[in-house]
Amino acid sequence: MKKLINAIPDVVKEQLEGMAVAHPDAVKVHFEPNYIYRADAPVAGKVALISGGGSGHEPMHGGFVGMGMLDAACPGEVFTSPTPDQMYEAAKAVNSGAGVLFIVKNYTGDVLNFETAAELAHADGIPVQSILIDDDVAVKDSLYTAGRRGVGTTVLAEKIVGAAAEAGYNLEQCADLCRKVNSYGRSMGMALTSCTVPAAGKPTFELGEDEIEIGIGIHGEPGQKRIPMATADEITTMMAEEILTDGAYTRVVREWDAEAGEWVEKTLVDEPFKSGDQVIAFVNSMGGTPVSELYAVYGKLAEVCEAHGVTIARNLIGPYITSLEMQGMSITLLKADDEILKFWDAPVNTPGLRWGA
Amino acid sequence: MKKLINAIPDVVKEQLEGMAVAHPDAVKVHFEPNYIYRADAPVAGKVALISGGGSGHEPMHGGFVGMGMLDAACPGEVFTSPTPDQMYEAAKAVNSGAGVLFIVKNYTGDVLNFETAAELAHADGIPVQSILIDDDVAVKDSLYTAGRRGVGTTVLAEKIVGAAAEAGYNLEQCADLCRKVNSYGRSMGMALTSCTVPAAGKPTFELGEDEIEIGIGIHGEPGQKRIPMATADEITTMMAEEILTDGAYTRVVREWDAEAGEWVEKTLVDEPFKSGDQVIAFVNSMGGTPVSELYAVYGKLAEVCEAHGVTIARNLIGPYITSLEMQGMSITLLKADDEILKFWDAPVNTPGLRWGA
Amino acid sequence: MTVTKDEIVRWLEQTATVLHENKDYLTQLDSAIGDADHGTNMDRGFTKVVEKLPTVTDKDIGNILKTVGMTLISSVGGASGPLYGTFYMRGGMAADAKEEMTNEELVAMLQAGVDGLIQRGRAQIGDKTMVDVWLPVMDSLNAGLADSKDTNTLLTDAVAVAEQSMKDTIPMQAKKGRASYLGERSIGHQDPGATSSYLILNELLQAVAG
Amino acid sequence: MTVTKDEIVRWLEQTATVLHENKDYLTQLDSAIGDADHGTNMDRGFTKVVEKLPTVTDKDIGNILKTVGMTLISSVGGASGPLYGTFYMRGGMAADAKEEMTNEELVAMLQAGVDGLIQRGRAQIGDKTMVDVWLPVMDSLNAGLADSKDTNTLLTDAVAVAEQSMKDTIPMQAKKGRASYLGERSIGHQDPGATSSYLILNELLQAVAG
Ligand SMILES: Nc1ncnc2c1ncn2[C@@H]1O[C@H](COP(=O)(O)OP(=O)(O)O)[C@@H](O)[C@H]1O
Ligand SMILES: Nc1ncnc2c1ncn2[C@@H]1O[C@H](COP(=O)(O)OP(=O)(O)O)[C@@H](O)[C@H]1O
Ligand SMILES: [Mg+2]
Ligand SMILES: [Mg+2]
Ligand SMILES: [Mg+2]
Ligand SMILES: [Mg+2]
Repeated sequence: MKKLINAIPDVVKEQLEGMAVAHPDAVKVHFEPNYIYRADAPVAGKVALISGGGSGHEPMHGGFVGMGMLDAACPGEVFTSPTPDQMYEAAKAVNSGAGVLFIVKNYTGDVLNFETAAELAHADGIPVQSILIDDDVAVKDSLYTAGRRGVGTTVLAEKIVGAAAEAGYNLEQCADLCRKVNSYGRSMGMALTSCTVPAAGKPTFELGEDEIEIGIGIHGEPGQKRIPMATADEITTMMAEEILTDGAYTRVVREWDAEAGEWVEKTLVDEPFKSGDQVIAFVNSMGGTPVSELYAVYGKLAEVCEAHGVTIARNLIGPYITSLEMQGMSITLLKADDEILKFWDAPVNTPGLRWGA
Repeated sequence: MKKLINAIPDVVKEQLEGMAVAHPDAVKVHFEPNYIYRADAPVAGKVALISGGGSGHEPMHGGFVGMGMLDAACPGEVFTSPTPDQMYEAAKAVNSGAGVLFIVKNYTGDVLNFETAAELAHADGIPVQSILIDDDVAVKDSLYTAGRRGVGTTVLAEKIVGAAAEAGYNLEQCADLCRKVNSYGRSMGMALTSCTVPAAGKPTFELGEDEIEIGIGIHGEPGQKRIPMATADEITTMMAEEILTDGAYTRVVREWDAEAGEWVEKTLVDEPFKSGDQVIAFVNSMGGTPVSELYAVYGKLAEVCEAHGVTIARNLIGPYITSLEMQGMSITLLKADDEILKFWDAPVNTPGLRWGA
Repeated sequence: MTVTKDEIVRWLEQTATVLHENKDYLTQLDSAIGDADHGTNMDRGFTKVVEKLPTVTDKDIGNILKTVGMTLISSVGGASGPLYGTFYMRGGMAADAKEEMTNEELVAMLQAGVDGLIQRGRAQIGDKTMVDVWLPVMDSLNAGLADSKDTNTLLTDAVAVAEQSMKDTIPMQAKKGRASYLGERSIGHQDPGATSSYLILNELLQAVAG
Repeated sequence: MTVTKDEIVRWLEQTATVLHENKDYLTQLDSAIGDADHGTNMDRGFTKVVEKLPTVTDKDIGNILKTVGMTLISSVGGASGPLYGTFYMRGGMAADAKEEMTNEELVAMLQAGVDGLIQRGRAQIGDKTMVDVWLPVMDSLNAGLADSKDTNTLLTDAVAVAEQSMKDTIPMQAKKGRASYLGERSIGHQDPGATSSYLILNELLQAVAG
């Protein structure tokens, strides 16, 4: 394993220290428990957005802390979900009184730790809402699995809901918008190579010189299938078709009822894409694939969308939700209505995503 | 070789087509000869900036076309310099009458092709200036080599001079500022892994599991030395020290005399950094190294600069001048005076670099 | 027939030792159907527990167990952190202010912990999780109480059930947690969390029997 | 004793063939001390030249050579593109309006090309470049003119010099081009550009002698 790191136990800590020195005006970093938060937090009257998860997906989430996006991000060890005290302390630090929205990727570890954090924050009188992102179409059913994983849509949700919070949406409205964005977004990923978790020291899985893994998660989890190496056009078409033709997705999720102070089960249904839809298209690098290759993918993706009568209204192309140095990419399509486009276009100023400011 | 590409001869073409569909409002792409140019070019009254070089360094240069940076970029085949007709046609397309500045990385191929292009443009009555970027301190002398290679400072020069052109600097002033930025900037790179040129199909060089190459260029050229794997702190310190303690660098360059219509030789001297200097610090990924690792490097770089009495006024961290999917990084330090900082902070809106707009 | 505070403290200390000894084994089980960190996670958590214990041994059993729960919650992460954390926290609440516990109180403590764990994780029997150990174990314990067995027999029987239940997770297809993404490929592997649960219960027997 | 337009055209066509045959060889030489593309570059350029030739064979020699130069410039890229491009362009200017050339005119044509190539590349003798072939070759040609050799002898001697000069680049340390970054590691390898230059001159001899 060759990486630009020092002692393996300190990998996350040292990266956080680097972020703190690199962006002192934008973000502050708190250690033990670890969380990155807006230098100007709490922002008076604004709903605070908090996300987090295992490290190794940079710039997500820490790189998305700043004006127009997150108020705080809670990084766990590499690929291990953070602990509730991180989210709880972060919530206390960034809550302006308008409450805190947790944006949680659907992995059992993340879900359970954020749930505990929500209960702790609630016990402290902090208004909390928690929304799950579960957009990975590579996971087919929710009855016999922990449900679809949270992947690319997370980045778009943090941007869009972040802008809404900036614009004065209250906690309820932010939660509703986040739920909508999640239900409008679908993603799928693939890997050309594995990644290596520093603590493990060796690749998480082995892929032959002529094999690729389709439907991969962002932790080197196994994908849907392993197939022979194919062209960018073939891979892009396969993934785009799977996203565009994915049927309605129904599952039961737990959301926090801030009034009752308890978890309530909700049945959510994501409707399939249909001809005439406008979308935000997001072509993401898994970390080791250069942006040049993403453009070849994007070119084909645009063709496939057009063939389905789906118009790409906006796009995002680059490494935003990564899996360490893994080579590969993911495609996310998010159905975009006027509300979503308005907040997508709004200014954002974070170390990892910036425009209009 | 596993890459997200289709037919090898079409790699560059397909990536350019992807860029064209991805950013129609920002850039246009002309084929045969290939060049990417601002959708709103020529910009009335503004000096036009044109750069270019072999492909494989994305987002440089094509990703830097847009408001506040380049007016056109001329991509050659992967790692092969472009041909003069590309720069000549691009110059005709983006010249508003205020003239064209060529920003040329110092590689024999790039230099000779841009020189020919300058002569062709001049013959057409287009005012031309051409400035070389030669900032790679890994190349020690200029007497017995083709001189220092153009690397990281190129990105900073395109941003800073691009803002100056936007602000109304004339051709002379743009050339002078570009020359200053080049003489204020120094870089050094390293590789953890090789990259694979699509046409070659196999890694350009072999590095052992416990070896790294120090002083590498951006085409997989051999570096200064091959050493055993070291920690991020050790590597960063070694490179930062080499940059910060690099002595005065003297060489003879050829610049175009627009009046006389001929090449004139100039002796240029870059002064070393000294305590009290302010700098822009640029930590760049070679393409395959994730931004998380760059933050560990940046943290140490800040320490080393401070130890030398050098203050980091601004920074840029990410993959901006890459070598395909190579894992590794480069460090660039640019002495920054008020003029440079003013234009660094100015708005820029390109696919690859964006803020303030 | 009571379980003393000292025995509970010994239980927790020995649990830390055993989880440390089985660190690589648990991680290896997790690498087959998860993300190869269960052993590391549990060892990290219980190392912290052992650091904390001395500061609370003068307090009552409920207090001690709640401290263990909080410590696990804030140091383990992953799925098992909040699950085991809840287990000890809820158990602690049930054992509030106690310096020793009757068999009924011991079982009530465990029952409260298991209820909390299930409430948090929403796993059902057969999902191939630690719940597949705890539910049969609670049945055995409650049955044992009914025919008023002594503590030793009560736990000996429960541990036997735990070991069998742990092995029974091998043919199961995971429906919860990371392993569920493997679908049928999760069949044929013993669940790491079920295994750590067996180890934990077994240490309770050792501490009390010892 | 003149060189005809047909011979010049044959020279260019045969050059394309020979460079294509030596594509891998030249690239392999370039991979040792450069970036492994000289063969590809030259073959790409002369393939285009052969496409263009039919459109200008009715024109004079100067015109034909200038077309070759422009074609190479706009298709080869790299260092060799503008260098060989300039060589043929300048040579063409010197052969302006000619349908055939005397020995003096032939040498003047080549001299103009070499002067242009050196002006563009600024390489000196001993820098381990194509110039290390062309300078001795011009000396031989000019000497040959002095003792008024016939075209055949003139070129035969020049080719012999070219071959020797090509080999003489092996012990040199590169001071120009990519190879110069290798410093002493460039010693012991034959320069690819010097090699392609030898091949080009040799084809001139074949075309004229043939
Ligand atoms: N929903 C759940 N309910 C109960 N136990 C669960 C659940 N999900 C996972 N587990 C248990 O957690 C174990 C994995 O723990 P661990 O590896 O530490 O966390 P992670 O899966 O986040 O890496 C599994 O073996 C399983 O026994
Ligand atoms: N300054 C120069 N003057 C003359 N010839 C040069 C010069 N620089 C390089 N060359 C020649 O160019 C050859 C390399 O050409 P090529 O590989 O096609 O271009 P590149 O080096 O850009 O890849 C070298 O072998 C050398 O003979
Ligand atoms: Mg885990
Ligand atoms: Mg080349
Ligand atoms: Mg695990
Ligand atoms: Mg070459």
